[in-house]
Amino acid sequence: MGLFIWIRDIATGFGSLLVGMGVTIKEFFSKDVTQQYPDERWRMADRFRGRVDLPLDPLSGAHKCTLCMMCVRACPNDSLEIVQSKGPDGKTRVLDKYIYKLGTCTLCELCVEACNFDAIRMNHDYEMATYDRQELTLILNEPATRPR
Amino acid sequence: MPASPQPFVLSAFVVQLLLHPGAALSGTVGPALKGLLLGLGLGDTGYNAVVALLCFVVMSGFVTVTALVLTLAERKVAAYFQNRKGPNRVGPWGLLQPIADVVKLLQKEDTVPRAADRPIFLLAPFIGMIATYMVLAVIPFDQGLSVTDLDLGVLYITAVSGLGVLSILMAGWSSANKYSLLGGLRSAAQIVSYELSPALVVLSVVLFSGTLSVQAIVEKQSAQWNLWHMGPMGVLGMLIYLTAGTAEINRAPFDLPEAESELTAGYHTEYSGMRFSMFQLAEFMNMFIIAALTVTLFLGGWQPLGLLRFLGVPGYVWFFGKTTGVMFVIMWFRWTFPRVRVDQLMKLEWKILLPLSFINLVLVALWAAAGVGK
Amino acid sequence: MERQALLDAVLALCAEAVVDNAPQLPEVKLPRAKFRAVMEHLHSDPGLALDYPMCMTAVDWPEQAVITCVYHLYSFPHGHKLVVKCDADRADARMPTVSDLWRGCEWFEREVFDLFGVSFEGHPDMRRIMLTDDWVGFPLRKDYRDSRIAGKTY
Amino acid sequence: MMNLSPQSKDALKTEEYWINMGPQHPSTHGVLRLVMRLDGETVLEVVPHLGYIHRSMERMCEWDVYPQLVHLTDRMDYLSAMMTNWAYVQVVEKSMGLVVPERAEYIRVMVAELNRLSSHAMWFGAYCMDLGAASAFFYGFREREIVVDLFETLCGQRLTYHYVRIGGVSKDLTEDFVPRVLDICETFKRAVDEYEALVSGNVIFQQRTKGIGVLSAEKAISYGCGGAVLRGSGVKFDLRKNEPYSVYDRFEFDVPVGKNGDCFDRYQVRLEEMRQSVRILEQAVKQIPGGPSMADVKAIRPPKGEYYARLETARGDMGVYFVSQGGTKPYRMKFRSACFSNLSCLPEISAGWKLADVVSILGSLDVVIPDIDR
Repeated sequence: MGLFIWIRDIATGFGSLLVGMGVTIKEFFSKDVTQQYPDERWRMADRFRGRVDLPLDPLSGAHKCTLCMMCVRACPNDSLEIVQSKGPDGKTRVLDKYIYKLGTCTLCELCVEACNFDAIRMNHDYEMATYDRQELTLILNEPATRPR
Repeated sequence: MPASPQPFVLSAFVVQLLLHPGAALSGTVGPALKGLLLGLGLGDTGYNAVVALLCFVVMSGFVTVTALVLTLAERKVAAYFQNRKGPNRVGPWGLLQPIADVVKLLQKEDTVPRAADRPIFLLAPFIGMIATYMVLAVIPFDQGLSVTDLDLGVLYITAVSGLGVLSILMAGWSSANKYSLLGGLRSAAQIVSYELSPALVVLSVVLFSGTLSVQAIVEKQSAQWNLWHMGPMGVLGMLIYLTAGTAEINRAPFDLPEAESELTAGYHTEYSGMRFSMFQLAEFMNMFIIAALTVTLFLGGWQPLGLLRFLGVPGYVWFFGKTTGVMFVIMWFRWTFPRVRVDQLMKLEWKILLPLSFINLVLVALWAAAGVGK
Repeated sequence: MERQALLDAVLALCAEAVVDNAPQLPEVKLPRAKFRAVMEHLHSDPGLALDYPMCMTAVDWPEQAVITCVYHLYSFPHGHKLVVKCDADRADARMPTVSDLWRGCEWFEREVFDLFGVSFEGHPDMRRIMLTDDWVGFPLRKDYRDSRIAGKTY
Repeated sequence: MMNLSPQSKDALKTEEYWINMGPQHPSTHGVLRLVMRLDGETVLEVVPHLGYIHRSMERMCEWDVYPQLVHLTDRMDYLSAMMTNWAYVQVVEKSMGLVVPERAEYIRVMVAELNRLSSHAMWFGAYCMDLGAASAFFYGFREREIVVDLFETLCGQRLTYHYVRIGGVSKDLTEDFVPRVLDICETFKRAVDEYEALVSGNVIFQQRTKGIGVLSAEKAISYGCGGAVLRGSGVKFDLRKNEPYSVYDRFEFDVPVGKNGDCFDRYQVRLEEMRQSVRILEQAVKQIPGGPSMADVKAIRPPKGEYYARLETARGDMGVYFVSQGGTKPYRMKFRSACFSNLSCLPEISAGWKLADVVSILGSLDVVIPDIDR
């Protein structure tokens, strides 16, 4: 009896291994799912949240920021900072620097939701690694300082 | 006095070398070389030394190439099992990947832990390689094509293949790392246990073939491979041999000495650079050896399959083809199964494989006594 | 057990208990002297059988100079919940442990010890659990200040 | 660190030793450190050391206003961030008596169940990897990927969703959401069957998990375990069934339970949960009403008081407790994470097993380290 159980256990065990091997060999001949990242790039979803961007209006070449500071207030991490000054007429305020600290940003999109003027958006940039921490502090209204 | 230069047609020689390398080497090259060396006054000892050196060089090249190909093959096979592409950046289909790996490993610093037992730590990788080379000496790649054909070849293999454990044990002990130590200890227990059932299975083949010479075992399979010539015992024997062999070379699902999720890298945790790659090399060559021995013992070695012999495909092609097949199965094991636990591993050997191989041996003995093998 | 019945049962155990008619869960505040005995009853009394430690934490009240330990308990057999509170003195924060009753409280209490500095008497392993062993101060106390904290400090 | 055991006086001297598993170790899934006292391979004692990525989130919560805290919860249980979002959002909504639009509730249920699928698929892969079956890891990830892709189109991120908000969800469904969900349902039905075929019946897997790390029902309750750990021990308790929140009372699904409370039961429960999630999804897709996906939320100022609410995440019973002083910031916020309690039973259930079993047990508890450390 014991011998019978012994043989049965070996047989069922062996059978179970064969079933597993059947699954893997099926996968061996099935199509691979690799996406070869630097070569094949995917189209980012429309809602993809990359880093914060201050787009310029293609026609006027100006940004839409009205310095309402809603985005700065909405940011949980103090990632945004707006430096402003009085304009030439001494009354209107002018955006000097829209400072964005990518290093502390969690890409939560609260600032974009807070903006009533569609002045900022999350762009589709996902390759945000840099060699230096300094490069993570961006000044969004000066295109020259943007990485790449 | 050198042997008189016979009319020697190079192309005919090449053809013979390609079709029957064993006969070409022993029939033409061997005597010519012997004549040349004796003529130089080196004598038999000198001749043997030169031949040994040549064999070593050839086998070194063979080992290097095989191991490189196997690293790539393993990664590719793994990738296909996992729905990936595998290495495909270096060269077409990633064919040059192993070279890139070697270059990378060569550039790496060869670190030795401060607390390590230095001489043993440095020596350990080489012991493993030596054991591997020693087994390779008797494997028949084709008719008459092996480094040497010992009368006691099978016994020699059984004796020498256990040497590899020494390397793992030395590495594990000398690394001054508890993970390495655990890996080494596991390996010692594992390899010592798993010497038994393969030995018994080999014994059953010996019993059936009536010879201890590896070449002769293959010769005997010219009509029928042992796999079916030995009846059900052939299949059972091969399964036992493959399982135990996989365990003996520490491959998944029996890769306990280097169980990644438990011991990080086991006995070679502390190794880096070329010394690390020596272990890898030995591991891949051991896989080749187990596959080659399985082929030799059960799948007719370089013997072609049945009527396909009339195709005139050279024996070594058959040999390597079959070996590749068996190696694929071993890789297939690795990429399918979870790892067994250390005590279950022992249980598998002592409670299942060993009794099975004893039964197998007795059955084969009866089978042989009934006169089937004759 | 119904909310009122549950609270009555606790009051029967300990007359000094302050029942807070909190909107969400039935809640009692126990005096520290009786805390351990009542908790033992709550755990083992088959009628109450609050066997599941849902949550255990503390709240720092610097004005009252107390750290309130809050135990959220749940009963698998009966399906009722009870919030038990007990004040620890802020200057000399000590509480009896309940980690032998609810094993899960062992780590909860370590966390409270780590972040609030409430020492649980009778706890088998009263060490810091999150922070390093040589950390100074208890970060979740309201008066904790740390110059290493980046970001907002207001 | 070497300790001499009492038995060391005996002639057969064995020495116990301590070994550090982690914080960097392949099977601790992050930065968990286990200090283990071993006797050979047998684990005598496990002491988990937490806090390697403690960020003091509870203190951070005291600095920010309520809507700004949702994104912090993404970073706790990052494998089921939809549900940690929801757990936090739910308690704030309860405190204010905020009524969430029905469509938002359905969306929440759907994304939560999708997240459960992805989380369990990844757990399956990681668990098999812990046990040494490398290919299953990729199969798990392959299925998880399609869910993550869907989330990316839905809310713009693959891991830290920040999708469930106070009052609803941040964005309405995309047009292709429902067909893609149905597609995912079909894929997962196939995938779970494949997982079962690959692993569940496998004799090695069964030996590595059956009877290992048994957690009795009483112990599971006493330790405050939740989710599959609790149900694996045979306690039929699922917050979605026992205290239905949101619209879970409108769906038909079963609560799978185990019998023995061993690793295999926890595994089985999770696989079955994936099937049930698919069932819920299929019903939710049919029932989902139209309307707004976000309530009209003015100021978020929970009235003074203390609030506690629990939610069934992929890992178990997640509770959020907060004290409000009536302002826009919480006075005290406590996240009772499922993994913290689930892990607390590890020392108890892993003592006496082999080193490899600790890996298996730890894997079966399905801990996410940021959720433990917070």
